[in-house]
Amino acid sequence: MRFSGFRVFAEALTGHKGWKPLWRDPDPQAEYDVVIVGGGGHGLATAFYLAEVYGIRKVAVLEKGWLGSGNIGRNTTIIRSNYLLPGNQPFYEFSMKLWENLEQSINFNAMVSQRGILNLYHSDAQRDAYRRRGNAMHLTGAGAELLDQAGVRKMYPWLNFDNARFPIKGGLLQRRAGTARHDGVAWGYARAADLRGVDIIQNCEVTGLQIENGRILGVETSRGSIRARKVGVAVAGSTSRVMAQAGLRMPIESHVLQAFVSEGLKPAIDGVITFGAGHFYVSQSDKGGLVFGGDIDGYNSYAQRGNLPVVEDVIEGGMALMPRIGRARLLRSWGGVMDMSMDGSPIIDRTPVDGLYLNAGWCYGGFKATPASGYAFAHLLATDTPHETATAYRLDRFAKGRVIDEKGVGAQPNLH
Amino acid sequence: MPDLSPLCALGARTPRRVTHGALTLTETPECGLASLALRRGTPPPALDLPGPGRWQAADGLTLIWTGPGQWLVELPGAAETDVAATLAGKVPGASITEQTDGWVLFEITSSAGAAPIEHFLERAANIDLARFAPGSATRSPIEHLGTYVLRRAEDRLGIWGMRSAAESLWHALDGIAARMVGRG
Amino acid sequence: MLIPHPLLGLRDAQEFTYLGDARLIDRPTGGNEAELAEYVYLRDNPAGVHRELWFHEQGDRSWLVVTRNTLTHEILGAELARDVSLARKGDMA
Amino acid sequence: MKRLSGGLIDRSQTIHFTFNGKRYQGHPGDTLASALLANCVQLVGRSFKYHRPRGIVSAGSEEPNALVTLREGARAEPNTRATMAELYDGLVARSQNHVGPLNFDLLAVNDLLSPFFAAGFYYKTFMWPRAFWEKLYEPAIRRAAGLGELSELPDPDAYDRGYLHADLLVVGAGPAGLAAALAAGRAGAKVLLADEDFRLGGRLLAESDQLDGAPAQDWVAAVKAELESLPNVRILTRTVIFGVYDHGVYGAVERVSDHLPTPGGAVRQTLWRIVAKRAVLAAGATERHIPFADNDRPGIMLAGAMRAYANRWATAPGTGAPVAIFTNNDDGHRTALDLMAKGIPVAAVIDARRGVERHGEYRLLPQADVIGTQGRLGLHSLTVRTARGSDTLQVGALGVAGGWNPNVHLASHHRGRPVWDERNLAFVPGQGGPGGLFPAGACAGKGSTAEALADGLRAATEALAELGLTTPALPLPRAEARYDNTAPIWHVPGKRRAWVDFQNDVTVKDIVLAHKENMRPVEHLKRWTTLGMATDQGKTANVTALAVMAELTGKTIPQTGTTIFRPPYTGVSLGVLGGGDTGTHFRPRRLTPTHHWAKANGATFVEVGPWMRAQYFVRPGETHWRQSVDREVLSVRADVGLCDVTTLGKVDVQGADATLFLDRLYANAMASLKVGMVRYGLMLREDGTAYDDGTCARLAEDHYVVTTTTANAGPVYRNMEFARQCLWPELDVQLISTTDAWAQIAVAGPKSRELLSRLVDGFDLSNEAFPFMACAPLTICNGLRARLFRISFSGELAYELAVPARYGHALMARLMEAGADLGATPYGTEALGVLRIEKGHAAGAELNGQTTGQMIGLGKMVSSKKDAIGNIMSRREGLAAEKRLLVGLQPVNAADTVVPGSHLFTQGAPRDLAHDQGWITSAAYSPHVGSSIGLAFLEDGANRMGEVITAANPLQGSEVAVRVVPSHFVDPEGGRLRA
Repeated sequence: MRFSGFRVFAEALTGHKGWKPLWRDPDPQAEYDVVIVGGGGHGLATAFYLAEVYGIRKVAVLEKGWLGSGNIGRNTTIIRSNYLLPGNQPFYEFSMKLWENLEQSINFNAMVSQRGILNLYHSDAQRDAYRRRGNAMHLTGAGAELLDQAGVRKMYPWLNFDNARFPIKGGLLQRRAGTARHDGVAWGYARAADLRGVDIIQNCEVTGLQIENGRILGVETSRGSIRARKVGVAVAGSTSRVMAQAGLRMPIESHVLQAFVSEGLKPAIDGVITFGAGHFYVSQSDKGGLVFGGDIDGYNSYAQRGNLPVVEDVIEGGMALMPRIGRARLLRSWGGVMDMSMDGSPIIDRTPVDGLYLNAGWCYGGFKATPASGYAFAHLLATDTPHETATAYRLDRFAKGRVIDEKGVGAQPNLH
Repeated sequence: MPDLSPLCALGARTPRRVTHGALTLTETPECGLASLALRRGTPPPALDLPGPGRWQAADGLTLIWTGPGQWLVELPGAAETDVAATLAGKVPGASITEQTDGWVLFEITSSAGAAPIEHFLERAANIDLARFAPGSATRSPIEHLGTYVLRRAEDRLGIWGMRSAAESLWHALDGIAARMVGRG
Repeated sequence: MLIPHPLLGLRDAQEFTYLGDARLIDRPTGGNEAELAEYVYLRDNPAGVHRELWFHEQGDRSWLVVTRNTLTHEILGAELARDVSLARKGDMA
Repeated sequence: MKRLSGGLIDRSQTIHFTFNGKRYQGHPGDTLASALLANCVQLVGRSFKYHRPRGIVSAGSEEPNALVTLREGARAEPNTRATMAELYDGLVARSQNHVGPLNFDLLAVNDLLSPFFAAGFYYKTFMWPRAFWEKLYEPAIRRAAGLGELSELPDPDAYDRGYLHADLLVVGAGPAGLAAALAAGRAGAKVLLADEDFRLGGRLLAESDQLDGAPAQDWVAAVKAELESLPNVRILTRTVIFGVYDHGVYGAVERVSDHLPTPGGAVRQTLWRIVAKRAVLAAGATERHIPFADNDRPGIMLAGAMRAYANRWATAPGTGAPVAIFTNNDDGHRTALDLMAKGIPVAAVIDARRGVERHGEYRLLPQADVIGTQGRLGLHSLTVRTARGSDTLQVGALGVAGGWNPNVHLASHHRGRPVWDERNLAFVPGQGGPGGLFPAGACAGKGSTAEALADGLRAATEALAELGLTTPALPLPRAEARYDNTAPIWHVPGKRRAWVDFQNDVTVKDIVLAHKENMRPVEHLKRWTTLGMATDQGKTANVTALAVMAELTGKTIPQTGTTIFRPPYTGVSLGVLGGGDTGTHFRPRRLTPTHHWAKANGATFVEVGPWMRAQYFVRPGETHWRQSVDREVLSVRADVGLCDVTTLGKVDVQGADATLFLDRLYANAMASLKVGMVRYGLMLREDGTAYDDGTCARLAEDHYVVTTTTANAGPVYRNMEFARQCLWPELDVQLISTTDAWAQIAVAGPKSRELLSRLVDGFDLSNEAFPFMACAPLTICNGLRARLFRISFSGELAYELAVPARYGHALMARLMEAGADLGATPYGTEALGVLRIEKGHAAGAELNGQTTGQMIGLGKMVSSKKDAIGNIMSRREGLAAEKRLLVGLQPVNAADTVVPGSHLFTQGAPRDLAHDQGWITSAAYSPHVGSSIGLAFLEDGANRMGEVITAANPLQGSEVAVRVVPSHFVDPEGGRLRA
């Protein structure tokens, strides 16, 4: 069934009787060409591109809970390609281009909205660093503008310019950045993959990897064993646990990141704003909630909940930047498990086990990468060669000294 | 005597003092301070050294436990003397570092007994008052600033903070005391 | 979160700076690049009991080895890292 | 005003308020909701999507409909529940989410279009043409979305926060909570009793039944009096416990002055972080409604709320017409009885159950359903279906009693899974919730007063027993022990819309559609329909929706699952969570010892991390900052300049093994440093990347002072402690920071020696006695102890002089005075930056954590003879292959400006990533060179001296031709600093 305005109109007139399930709930088959472990954004996108671009349709996506139940269902919905380093910038720009055509390619409105992201700077040194970054963005066509204080004031006159500990001096603006409806992305990819024959199997936990003589044969799951020629792991915060089943240690720590949303308010903030003198970023959803976040809690955790000091720290940043929000209320907070890598950049690579492929290390930036991550992982699974925009995301870059460290803080995941 | 005049940490020639209700905050520049760390293999000093979470006065000195084998030593009224040399005379063979100018001391006194002090503290720092009787000393952040808090008496606190952040620490402490009055 | 400091009792985790896996104590002395790369970059990252380093930066400046369950955040114990390190060196000697 | 007898309002005082500009009266003790009802105001707001007229549904913090904007201007507080707003004289409230007047909302047209707005419709459309989403569809959706409006002005009120410690925290002051607090108080435990209401009593305030044969309020008053008399008990009213965090930390917000017109000298709210050894959760229960056709009209409310308004606030909904009750349990009958006792006519009790009996003298319609309602802006009649057919009842209000949901939220915060209780048809706290938390009373499924009292006592006893405390026997008052006999009747099937989530306009039909589209897992249901995502967080909707979904799937309710409970329990203002200082005191500021001197001498200040530093000093006649900076730079090069460099980190290192320790920390050799000398040191991270540079001064055999960059002072000190305690605890080393202890002033320039000679007390400053890189303790100005270091950041003959911080101000003044004839000039961070760029010294922009020692030209410093931190890893192939090098750049056309952040290209090469050859890290106008100059990391920089390349800044549309030159623009041989 194709979604369209006409279809919605027709169904409205006939009592919504004609709608079909968005996806099937198939039982697992005995064997697949590719098994994707993890039914989150990256896993579902991988399955879609495998089927759509690489013509591989005998694919299963195994999800231990409900599809989209991981970080894709719990993030601040920001999409952007404002990266600095050559290992990252082309990849995220590729992702941005895929975002721009997402709705048409999956026939699902994930509400990709390019309302812009503004990274504020508060010192000359920060401005210079943003200039370096903005220029890097121009080199890949990502586009950026450097605003001075007057430029920022014009966009957001109510920011705290006049009574600030760290006065706003200007900002780096990427107009093509913005937000997307996170659940919609998961559902859109799931539906599109399902329509192309991919089996999305929910409530199916992978309990073991079948490996013989260094080669993957399949997976053990809570719903029986499944043979597979290739297995792609895209399980974000659970990466270390799943890869331990293959006896591999990862350059990854799992950390908790909290996200927050306020009660619904009439439109107050158009685009995405990030504070440069504290960790706080905010946008306003189409429904009216202020969606915001900040630092990770900073300790290893799989508990999917954070603690109060970070809540306070994030909102302190918010209040310092936009003291008008003081009388709005926090409605809900979440904690997600982030696969923080040792350099803050992702891994899309083969592993020492033949036929076992890894997509991980997204830290807290995985959402914006969803389309390109799926595309590049599908490319790797289909062709055994890295996608041209993801050649730097190698697993051996740590041992070899070719890290992609945007923040320059070294092998300390909680600082990335 | 050097022919230069010192400034108090809050930037004036004379120390600052303010009263809000029962509480009085006083900048106390005349107290000397040094850090003391024991060296491996040197015999323990003749001083009676307080343990974790405690301070203790003896022989004109106030010793504050700051870490394993480490103390801060107050020498009241001795800010203009060679504090490190004085202490070295009493604790030979230890690592001693002059700290008088590294820190600023604010004394907080109550004219109405323990209650205002306790209400003040519960707004300033995560300190369990049930475990913070006179004789207690702890390092604790106050409004993002590292401080040493001493319960000198039921109705009296000493708070040491970084000298360079004296103004910010004063602002924080003064604000807490002022808001307590506003709340009645 | 409250950290049971072996000398000071329960302390607010806000007073601490987190480093990570307590294996960082075991720096391979005079190791080769491969050993050091493993030391610097690879982690067990268990979902469960984890031994980890916390620095009481806003407190007594002790480094602690805290044993904590990463699924529940329950803390099973804390020791001075200095003692842990000395004990290991004693074992190895 | 419509007031009944009795109630807990103070009729001796009348206070005034306005709603939508109209003036009304109320009494102290009222909430805005009770006062509106008393003034016969039924229509209070509009729903989110369909803009349906809405009234007051509840009497507590679960209210989904009656949201108003309270107060005005900067204090405007959107989405405030009228049921939680305590009435004060002069209160001003406005309704929300309508275009035009509240009773004629133009957007009510959405309601007519509702067939097009079914669950998830927007995922299926608005996709063509592509550009129209941002331009047309989304702006329209955004304009229509949201509820209340945020003021554009900064929140003017103050907030504060603090910490409380307790043996036992009791959450909720209803019967269970009061019994628990009293028992624990008598046991001598340190008790905190918190309730979000402004009055203790909880549900007892809303009920008419008696305790020990006397009004329940008498018992509440006696308990309150005793608790207040106990020094170990603290009562926090107007305080909501919004979250349970790890290890017994609870987040609480006390609404200190929200019941006052303005806070005056006090704070608006206080954030308490409560550290409790144990807690009793006595949070009560929330009544649920029963969806039926058009069940959302003003005048339809929860039956328990109706009872609360009658008993506590002496008022009732509607304008005097009879009231009906629709129920699936006995509790609904109780509301009818209480209303009748207050003289309110009850038209009927419509009971959906079979075989029920009357509890009093009212008309009972057994096995009957409400199947329709009428009255656009306020209910005026109901359609009821009974076994004998349908009937119409003329009523002014309807109370709906669908059973009670225990408030399991806090008990479910740590992914505790509530379990289904078949007896009560409700979820009660299950396993896996926060440790140390004991649910009791209605929130644990013990809803009758007798049960709640006993359960509160039990919970406190068990909690305190874990702390080794014995609870004395507590005689509990006699109380009613009822059982509601709730029947599993979850909604009334029908063709018309029946609301499940009032605020978000989610109806039973939407759940049916979600089921049809395979959005069946509860989280999918929620996200597809927006069910439970309103400001009430699903308190009034989620369980009902689950039951409907369970019915559709044929599963049981527990099989269908629950969503996960997360903080906050109820909406908490951002002001209090991020409160404290949001302005210039948002974070502490560190001031240098010469701050006040600089301020008095024309300095402009700049934030450098936590520090405020003098940026430059404006002299009379200077109109542009460059004039000041150029003058300062030239003064240093020609005469002598003075700069406060106190902000550099200083760590005192002592101990028998200090030398060995430092040799392992620094990449370069330190063991050979002689006493009285300073060495430049490079620290690497363990991964081999350049970390920090600074100096290491050896004051004695076993005593060093290490300096770090300003930015890395904290991290380097921390890493030194890590090395000392974790890596090499066997070494005898002691560390202590002395950053603040010393005011350190750079005295730089050819005349610096001359100037210093006028201050030192008989100290030989000659090149022979005190050469480049020497250090010494000394006295100055007649006996002031000081330290002198002959080090240079500017490339000139230079010293850094340190004195106790309190003398920094006086020293600066003295240096200026003594050096007046030498041209002594204070300089700030801008000139400091120019001087170091001219000299090619790496600073923050170069040492950004991404560069190797090799890149900044210090590769040779990394010793291959020892195993210092990072040395081995710095030799990995990726780092060794690094060919970018720090070079100098000069514009070919001297009038051009070198712009930091520009990227470098071979002339004529395409401006793309593949041809990117580096970037400019720092740049400045050099008065010494006479043009703009820069430092840059350039690919193969070592072999490109003299080449002209392009510095491209496409971000700002500029390009400059620059020549590659060595990074030392001044005195490359270093003759000046050794002079």
